[in-house]
Amino acid sequence: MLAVQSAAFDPGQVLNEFTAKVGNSGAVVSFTGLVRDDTGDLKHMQIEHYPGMTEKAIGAMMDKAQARWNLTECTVIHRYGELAPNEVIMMVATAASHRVEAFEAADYLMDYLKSCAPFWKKEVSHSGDIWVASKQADEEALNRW
Amino acid sequence: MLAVQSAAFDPGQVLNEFTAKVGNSGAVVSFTGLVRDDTGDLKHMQIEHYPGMTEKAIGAMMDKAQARWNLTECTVIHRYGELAPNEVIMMVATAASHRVEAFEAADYLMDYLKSCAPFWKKEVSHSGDIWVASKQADEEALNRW
Amino acid sequence: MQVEVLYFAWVRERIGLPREMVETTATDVAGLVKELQTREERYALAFSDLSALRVAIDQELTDFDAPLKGAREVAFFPPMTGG
Amino acid sequence: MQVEVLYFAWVRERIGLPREMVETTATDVAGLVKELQTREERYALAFSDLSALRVAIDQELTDFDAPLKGAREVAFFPPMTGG
Repeated sequence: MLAVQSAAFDPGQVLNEFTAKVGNSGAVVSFTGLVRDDTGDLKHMQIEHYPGMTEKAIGAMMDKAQARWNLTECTVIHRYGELAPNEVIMMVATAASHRVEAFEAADYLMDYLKSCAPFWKKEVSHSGDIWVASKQADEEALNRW
Repeated sequence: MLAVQSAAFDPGQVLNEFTAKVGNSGAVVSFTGLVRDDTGDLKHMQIEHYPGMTEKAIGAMMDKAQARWNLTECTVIHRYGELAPNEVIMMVATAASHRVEAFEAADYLMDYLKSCAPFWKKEVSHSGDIWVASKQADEEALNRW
Repeated sequence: MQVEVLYFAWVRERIGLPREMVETTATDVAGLVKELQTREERYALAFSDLSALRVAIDQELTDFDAPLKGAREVAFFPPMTGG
Repeated sequence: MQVEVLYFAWVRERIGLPREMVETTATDVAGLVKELQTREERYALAFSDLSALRVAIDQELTDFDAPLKGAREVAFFPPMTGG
């Protein structure tokens, strides 16, 4: 399941619905990303994306992960728009027979979402607005796969 | 939070309660382990543990994970007793500022839970009972850390 | 040829619009960028450091030396920061 | 000395009880195992392949050459299979 949406969602509900449909898989891994406010100055995070390309790019990552780790299920939900500190930005869930596959696939999807899905984050703070810079470590993380 | 219990629990609720208390951490990883029934023959999984040692061993793993990956929060719940196919056996959740730390810590905790927490699983099937054998790959996985 | 050019994040902010139709004689992305750079100061600014930019043709990530032939949509944006 | 010996999983099933107090003159785990092996057939069976067994003293994993001195509780069990 893939959703790119502005609406908030409930990670626990997503996890339970996901777990209910993984059938005979023994291992479910989830990643939940939250808005951090390191300085205490953040008003909100503004997330922009490229409608159309976002769904294509994430769909391609999910297909690759599904095939490579033989996943039974795989879900990605990513929000865009205005998000307050501590709000849930996104979630990934993977299910496989064994834990190694579920962990690796979730890790892979996160690396690719970071650097290959067309999302851009802007921190809107009391002291001004800053586009979040990509980290070299994030682009380099792709070399792991 | 550490719980060793026979009672069922709701992974979604655990994830949401966990996420609510991680404060300014950006990354939450969860692992949920379910009872698999590969043959369709399983009546239930019987899980035995060593009360006292279980809590000590898992507590020590959690302390190590918390320090090594600078986790803000860390939760382990593991059930014992009689579990039906597809029931939730256990859950691990980790929270850190960044995804790499949260992933590695959850992965580490799972490896140690598999091989160093005193749990033993017995598959009770229509065709007989079998104690689940440990896998060499599981013991070898500890060398990663 | 005509191509729709899209801008995202600070590229969109510097240029001041999210998308526009562009008439171009360029054969590749780099040629299109050269044309855009000469338009106005705000374009020159947005395209001053190509190493800070990424490009997609028809919603697929590609390189600045990719041919434009057949492209309907070319998007310029900074490195992505999702997740 | 007296020590409480605990058995888990198939070790418990083979021996037929979960725990018992044992009077021992052994100085290490291996010595205790030797004493237990000579008790009865079911003990000999349970302890026939030490490579398939793990041991904990006072709820800490240890080795078969660990000294028993001061031990209150010694547990024998197969490799663990949690998670």
